[in-house]
Amino acid sequence: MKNVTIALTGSGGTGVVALGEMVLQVAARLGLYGILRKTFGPQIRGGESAAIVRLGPRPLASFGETIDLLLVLDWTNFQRFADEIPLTDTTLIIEDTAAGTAPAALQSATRLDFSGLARQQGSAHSNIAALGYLGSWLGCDGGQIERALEQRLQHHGADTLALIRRVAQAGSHLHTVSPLALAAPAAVTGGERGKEREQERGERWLATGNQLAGLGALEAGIRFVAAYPITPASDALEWMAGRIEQQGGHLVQAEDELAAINMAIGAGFGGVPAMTATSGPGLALMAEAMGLAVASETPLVILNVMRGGPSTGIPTKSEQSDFNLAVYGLHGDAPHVVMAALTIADCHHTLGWAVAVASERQTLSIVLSDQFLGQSMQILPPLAEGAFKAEPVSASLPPAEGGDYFRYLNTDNGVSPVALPGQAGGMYTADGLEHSEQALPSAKAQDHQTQLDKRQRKLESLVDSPHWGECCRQQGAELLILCFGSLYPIALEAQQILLGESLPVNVVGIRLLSPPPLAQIRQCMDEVKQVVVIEQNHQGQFARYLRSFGLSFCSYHRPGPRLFTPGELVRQVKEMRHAESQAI
Amino acid sequence: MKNVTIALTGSGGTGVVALGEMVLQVAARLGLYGILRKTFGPQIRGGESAAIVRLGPRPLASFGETIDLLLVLDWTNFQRFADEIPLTDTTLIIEDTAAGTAPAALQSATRLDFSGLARQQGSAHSNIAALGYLGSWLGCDGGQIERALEQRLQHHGADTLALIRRVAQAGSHLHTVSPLALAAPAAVTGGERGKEREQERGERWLATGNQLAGLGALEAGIRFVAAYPITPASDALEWMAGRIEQQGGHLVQAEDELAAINMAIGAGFGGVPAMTATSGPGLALMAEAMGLAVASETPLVILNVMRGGPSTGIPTKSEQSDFNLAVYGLHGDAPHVVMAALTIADCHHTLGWAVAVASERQTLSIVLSDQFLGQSMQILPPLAEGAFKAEPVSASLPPAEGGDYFRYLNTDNGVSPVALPGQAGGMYTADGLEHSEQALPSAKAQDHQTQLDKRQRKLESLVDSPHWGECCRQQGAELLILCFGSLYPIALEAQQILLGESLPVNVVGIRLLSPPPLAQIRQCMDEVKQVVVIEQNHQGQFARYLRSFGLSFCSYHRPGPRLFTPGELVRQVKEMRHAESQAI
Amino acid sequence: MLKARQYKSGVKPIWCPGCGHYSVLNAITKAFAALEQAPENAVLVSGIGCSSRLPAYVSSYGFHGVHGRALPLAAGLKVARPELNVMALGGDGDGFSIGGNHFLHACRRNVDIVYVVMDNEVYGMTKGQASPTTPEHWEHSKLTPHGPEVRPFQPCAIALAAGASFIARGHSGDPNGLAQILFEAVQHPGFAFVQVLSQCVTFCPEQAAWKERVHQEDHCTRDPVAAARFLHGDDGFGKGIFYRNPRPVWPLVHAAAAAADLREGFRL
Amino acid sequence: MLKARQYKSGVKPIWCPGCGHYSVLNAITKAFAALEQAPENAVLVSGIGCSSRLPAYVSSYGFHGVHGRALPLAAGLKVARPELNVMALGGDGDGFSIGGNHFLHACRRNVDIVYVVMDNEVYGMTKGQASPTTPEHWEHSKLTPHGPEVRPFQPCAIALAAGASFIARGHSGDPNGLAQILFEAVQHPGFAFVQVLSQCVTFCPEQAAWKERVHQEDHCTRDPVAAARFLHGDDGFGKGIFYRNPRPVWPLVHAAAAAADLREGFRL
Ligand SMILES: Cc1ncc(C[n+]2csc(CCOP(=O)(O)OP(=O)(O)O)c2C)c(N)n1
Ligand SMILES: Cc1ncc(C[n+]2csc(CCOP(=O)(O)OP(=O)(O)O)c2C)c(N)n1
Ligand code: SF4
Ligand code: SF4
Ligand SMILES: [Mg+2]
Ligand SMILES: [Mg+2]
Repeated sequence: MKNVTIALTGSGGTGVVALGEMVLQVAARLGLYGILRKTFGPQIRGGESAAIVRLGPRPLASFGETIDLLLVLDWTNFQRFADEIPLTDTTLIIEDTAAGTAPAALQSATRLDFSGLARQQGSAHSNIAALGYLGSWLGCDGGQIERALEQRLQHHGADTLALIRRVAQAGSHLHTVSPLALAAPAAVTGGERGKEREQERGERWLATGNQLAGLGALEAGIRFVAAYPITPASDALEWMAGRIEQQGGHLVQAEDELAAINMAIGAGFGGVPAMTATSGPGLALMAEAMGLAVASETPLVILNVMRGGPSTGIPTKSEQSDFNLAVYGLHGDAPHVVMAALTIADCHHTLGWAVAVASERQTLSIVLSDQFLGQSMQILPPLAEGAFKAEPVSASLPPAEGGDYFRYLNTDNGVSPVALPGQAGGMYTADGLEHSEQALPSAKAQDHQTQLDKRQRKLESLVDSPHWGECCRQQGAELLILCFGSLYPIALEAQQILLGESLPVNVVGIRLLSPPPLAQIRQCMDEVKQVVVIEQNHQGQFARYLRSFGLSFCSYHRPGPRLFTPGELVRQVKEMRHAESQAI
Repeated sequence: MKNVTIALTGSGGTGVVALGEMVLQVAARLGLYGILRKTFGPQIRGGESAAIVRLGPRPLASFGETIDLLLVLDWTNFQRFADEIPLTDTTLIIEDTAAGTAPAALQSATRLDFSGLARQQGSAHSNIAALGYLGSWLGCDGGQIERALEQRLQHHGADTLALIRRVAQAGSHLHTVSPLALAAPAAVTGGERGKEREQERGERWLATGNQLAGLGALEAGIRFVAAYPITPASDALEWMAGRIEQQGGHLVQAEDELAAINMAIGAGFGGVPAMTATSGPGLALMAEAMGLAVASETPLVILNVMRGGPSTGIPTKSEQSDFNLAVYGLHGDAPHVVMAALTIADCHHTLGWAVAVASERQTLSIVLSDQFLGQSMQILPPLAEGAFKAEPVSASLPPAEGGDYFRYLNTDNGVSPVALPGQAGGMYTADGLEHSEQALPSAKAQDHQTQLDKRQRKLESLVDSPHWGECCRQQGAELLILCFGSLYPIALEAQQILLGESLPVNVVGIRLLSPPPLAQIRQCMDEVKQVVVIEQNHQGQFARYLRSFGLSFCSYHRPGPRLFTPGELVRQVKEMRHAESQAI
Repeated sequence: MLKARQYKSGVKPIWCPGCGHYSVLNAITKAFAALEQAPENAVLVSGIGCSSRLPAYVSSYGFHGVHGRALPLAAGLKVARPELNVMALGGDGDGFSIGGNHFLHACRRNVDIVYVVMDNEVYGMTKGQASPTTPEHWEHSKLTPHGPEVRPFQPCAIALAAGASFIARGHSGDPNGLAQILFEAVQHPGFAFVQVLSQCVTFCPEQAAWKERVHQEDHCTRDPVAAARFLHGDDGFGKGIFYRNPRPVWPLVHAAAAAADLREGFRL
Repeated sequence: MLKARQYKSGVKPIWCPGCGHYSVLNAITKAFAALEQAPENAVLVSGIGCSSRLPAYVSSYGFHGVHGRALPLAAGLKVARPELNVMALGGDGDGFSIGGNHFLHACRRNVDIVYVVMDNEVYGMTKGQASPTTPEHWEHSKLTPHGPEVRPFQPCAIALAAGASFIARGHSGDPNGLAQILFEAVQHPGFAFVQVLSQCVTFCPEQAAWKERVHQEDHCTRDPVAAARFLHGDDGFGKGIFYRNPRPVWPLVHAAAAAADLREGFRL
């Protein structure tokens, strides 16, 4: 087995989430890749929680079908995770001696005394004992676990650290006496161990999609953020807050989403690349002002990290159901750009592109991410510095003083010359009222038509960008899986499984949702016999959108909160092929 | 000529809008039908204004192509109306002696001394003199004009009335000496004149679409309205305000649209049929709470009177560009009902239906109207009392006390039993968080799926309603004009013109936009060889929507502020047929 | 007659052990018992936040709406169904940040509802960001690493300036005192605002020190100038009813105009 | 040095003849002349309403945004571009009804902008509905046939309670006095709120009588309690600068942390 998926569960006090993160840190030091997802019960604190960690020799951007190892520090309310921790007959189950009573069906668990080992050292941290145990199983020497602990606990005192270290050692030792009946991920079991390897392995990053979105935005030049906290977008903002300041920018916690987006529009009007971040309910509140950005042609980026809807919905779980709102949710004819980040790493790339596009085309770019991409933590190779930069403002200066400056000039490419406050000779009043080329309010049919045409036209050439999407083709593929956002890495993994079963398929992830890169999509569709569009929502919003352009295909969609799994897609593809062969 | 279109223009002080309304009132007394549109320059008061009146022997729900008679009391800023007052070589132009200088191209106007006649009576009301003149031309005797004036000016003193009457008489007299070189509408010129006719003619109403929407809502049982003023929805609210109180209900002027919609949701939760009314920018602000109505399954009606967009756009002009927002603008999967009123009179019918549907299906019904329907004033035969009533609440009582009450029970038809505050045994907490059938918050996949399915399912059978739309077929038609909202009467007039040219076409106006009555639409499409979908917006939003269900057709769309005209549609149809025959 | 505990719905709160909101729940059920409130005639309306989860825990009708909009939803319900006892409630973020406009206008409008804000000076639900009432230099949120650096929102002073006719403050450490305030608030005709210092043990453990600072204030007045003087000097820890000045409740009742024929105006 | 009239853009206002907003326009251009304001460094930001049309009439940059959101747009601009002179302006509906929440939070936040509200106690643009400042029994709107019957919003008292650091009132009948107030407001560091009684001749002709009631008030204080006492007793027609109490302007400047490597934290 090359990859291993471990579920760690406990109550709020047992520190399973910290355990999961430390397992990831240790694994990264061993040259492994991995991904971590956290999940919590409804209680705010002290309730049940779980961390699901998947480890393997190659970058992992999705979770597998099932759980190989379940390690339980506390069984209370374990059933709440039934949807998210799909156990099978082959799942190994380990429980701490202090875990309480397992549900009837899971009584076969192996009992290990993590809490006892900790207690012997005078500590309550059974999770650290478990870390030692799992670290040993992965192939760490004691020093590697120690260095991981040191990095994580650098702000703690020497005494605490020493204690923690002893508990971890006890856990490590437990593995030598009760080894784990599960093969560790391939890179380690198959390769050399020890210190040398740690140095050779090359640099690794540990990051969430939300953090990388923040990085992409800052690197592309965002210097103003205004936002209102909302799960699961807040941690992108929290990552940016201190850092944007160091870049000479500002982050404002606004009184609500209406203020947030209008503040960002104000900054954008001032020539400072600006954004906000939110999730469904907040995006809905921003709908009116989005139209203002479009009509006044003010650059603006919105990162929308999707969660379960409608209404307050399921705030902590992933779904792709804000597609409609992002694409269509403005009043009037209000063309704008909608993109979707395809992977955790791609949050960096897509945000950068969105910033550049918003500024060069003086428009609104909405980037869709979701709770899965945003909050999952991944080990990944270092990302190259973002290639995108917000257009330097001087590039579109109006004519020199004295010349007639038409802020909303009807140009060939649809982009009008913009002056910035402070610039003599460029004074104008930006307006959400319809206006003439001179930026004066106008209700004339001709002015309306001109500006509507222009605002539409300036986006059109965007579809020619090489960034429109990612294609991963297989020789001989007769079927295409088409998707956007976080389903892309899952589809790629399904592709690998299908390839193993001699069923090559192509996978295309669309990054540019609107305007739609139809030529490219059509081309990809023409290469195969069957196309399935997959998405994580109830109505098949993306499929409906594609159909509105005359495309036809099969649609597979279902809502959250369960994540899509590669196995689910594999089954889906096989059923489709079966249905087709029966039809023939 | 059967119908006559008159444009009356002047500056704010000259009272051309009042003149237009009085012409309509006088015409109605003569048994004529007619329609009136007002239009203003950007100035709030004292600026230029125009009234366009169309009169004829049969009900008129749209405006013609051109202007037969232009009567100018003041030429200042006349050019602002160039888009809306399309003059032709045959347009008769009359100017008042005090009208100032006509634009160069219009110097041929006949000059009549309305202002002089008024001045002779010691009055500044040249518009009343013009009323007398036009009244005579229409065939009124002096008494008819007098009674119209009395009805209108009932709150004025006897002296004023006497003065006004003398001015009108002078105007009438002017017609005997300088008769109008234009045939008056057929009903009058072709028939008997005089008092007897006035009594025989049967009852007539004078109303705007906004008023009739208010009537439809109140008759169907709306007893709570909360709203924030916005053009062009305010006058619907203003009409309702005093009247709802007389029915024992309330209208609250809220601090903003966010408050308005949430107040209405509160009242709806309390079992009192509730609505709000707004236009694009306000609808955008309501997007978040719309999702709450959907998720909490609270009945709610929103009347959205569309104006030019995006953003503040062109607030006083008509457009159909909020289609996308109304249909798609909610976050999460949030199925709801969207309807469109088809004519001024149909505002009554559609609002009534929307109220009934919202209450019986516990959902959000959005009704799209537009500035044209909402603010144009029409002479029409009295409307039958609305057939719709909000479902009496007792129809869906939960089980008697003691039984288990599941507020969000998964029923076959998708409608769950609802209890109302005050009712023992039905207590529950309505929720926008996803919930179980018992109304407890839940993040479980199964609960989410159940509730999403249920909320979708409960709307499905709506498509079988006979109210889905209106079809007007012609023997031998090979082409179908498909539309929604205010383009329907215009298409009907185009149909008449085409019939006169032996080009029969069918016209279908869709009242139920979402869920879409696809079977009926398909059937209508199958009856013909060619289909054109028409709509007044830039992106072809409605066409795109229909295409997303796999329908194919030609699309003709353009934005406002110019209204669609029957002639424009006739040309469009002919071009299409031509293109097709060339293609063959 | 029901006992206080019979007003609990039995649904287990999601709150952290020790959260101040438990006391508010207890105070509400106590006040309902004292009022002999028929459970089915009470409606608790809330927004989103830890505090806003409260309605499901009370045996009454409830509406858990969207963030910041409890007040208009409650007002709409009360105007439509005046015979119900409608109480809006939520957190400081819900009420004073995103919901600030409705707070202002509810104070002016004087619909007969009670509004309870469980003020813990933080966004509990979204994991500890600063709220409008957070102290200027509270540096525990990554979103505002230097602290919000904004003057804290003064709920009672603003309620007064906006025209609230009943203004009080309670403390989660004193559920009986709070129950007494709520008892009075429900009986006050018009809009009654009750700020409750309700600590967030998870994100603001320092609020444990509140119990030392809280003190009874017996300043109740019906003179707005006197109330303003007091509230502008107030340290924020006084509890009690500060202001009580009944005025006509909205909507005012008007001599019923004869139920007119709706269609009359259209006839020519 | 430009003359006042050189700050006019030449675009013809859409306002009714006699509208109070003309005077506000004149006062702004006069204040700009007195301030020797470089036109290209001034930005006027507004919402929607008759009053909000003003930016296009001034020779400066402008942003005519959406209804009720002038303040956040202006604040975002000022934080991003602190060297600009940013003035937000609009009507009483724009600022106190739909925009009320931003008003509260702008007062607290104390970004260095001026906010001018042209208060005509009515929604002019939408043809005469009641606004938050409309007298309780003003019965001229069909939307509120008995009058709003709601206690009028007290802009200055609320600004004070919310924490504004500069509060003044002017009158459209006295453009020179208003220009002087604006001159001071622009120079005040932090959020400066100026309410202007600016009559709507079309929907509230009765406001012509204001000129008899308006009187000068020389009450300027930096003591919030004194200001509260005055404002809670105020008849609404005093003009002058009432309160001026500078405090740190937001955002506060912090010792620049070394521009960190953004990527550092990701490395293991
Ligand atoms: C429109 C919208 N924006 C943001 C959020 C995220 N959110 C949920 S609760 C909350 C703040 C809760 O704070 P508070 O009202 O003080 O309640 P507490 O949890 O402290 O009791 C926020 C910002 C949301 N649900 N909806
Ligand atoms: C979201 C939204 N709601 C409502 C409106 C309609 N509207 C335009 S201006 C206005 C009120 C204007 O009143 P005020 O701000 O007092 O300005 P005035 O015209 O009196 O100067 C309203 C309600 C709108 N444009 N946008
Ligand atoms: S996070 Fe704070 S407010 Fe929320 S439940 Fe826990 S203690 Fe209470
Ligand atoms: S309506 Fe009133 S506020 Fe608007 S321009 Fe006319 S006088 Fe001024
Ligand atoms: Mg709080
Ligand atoms: Mg006003």
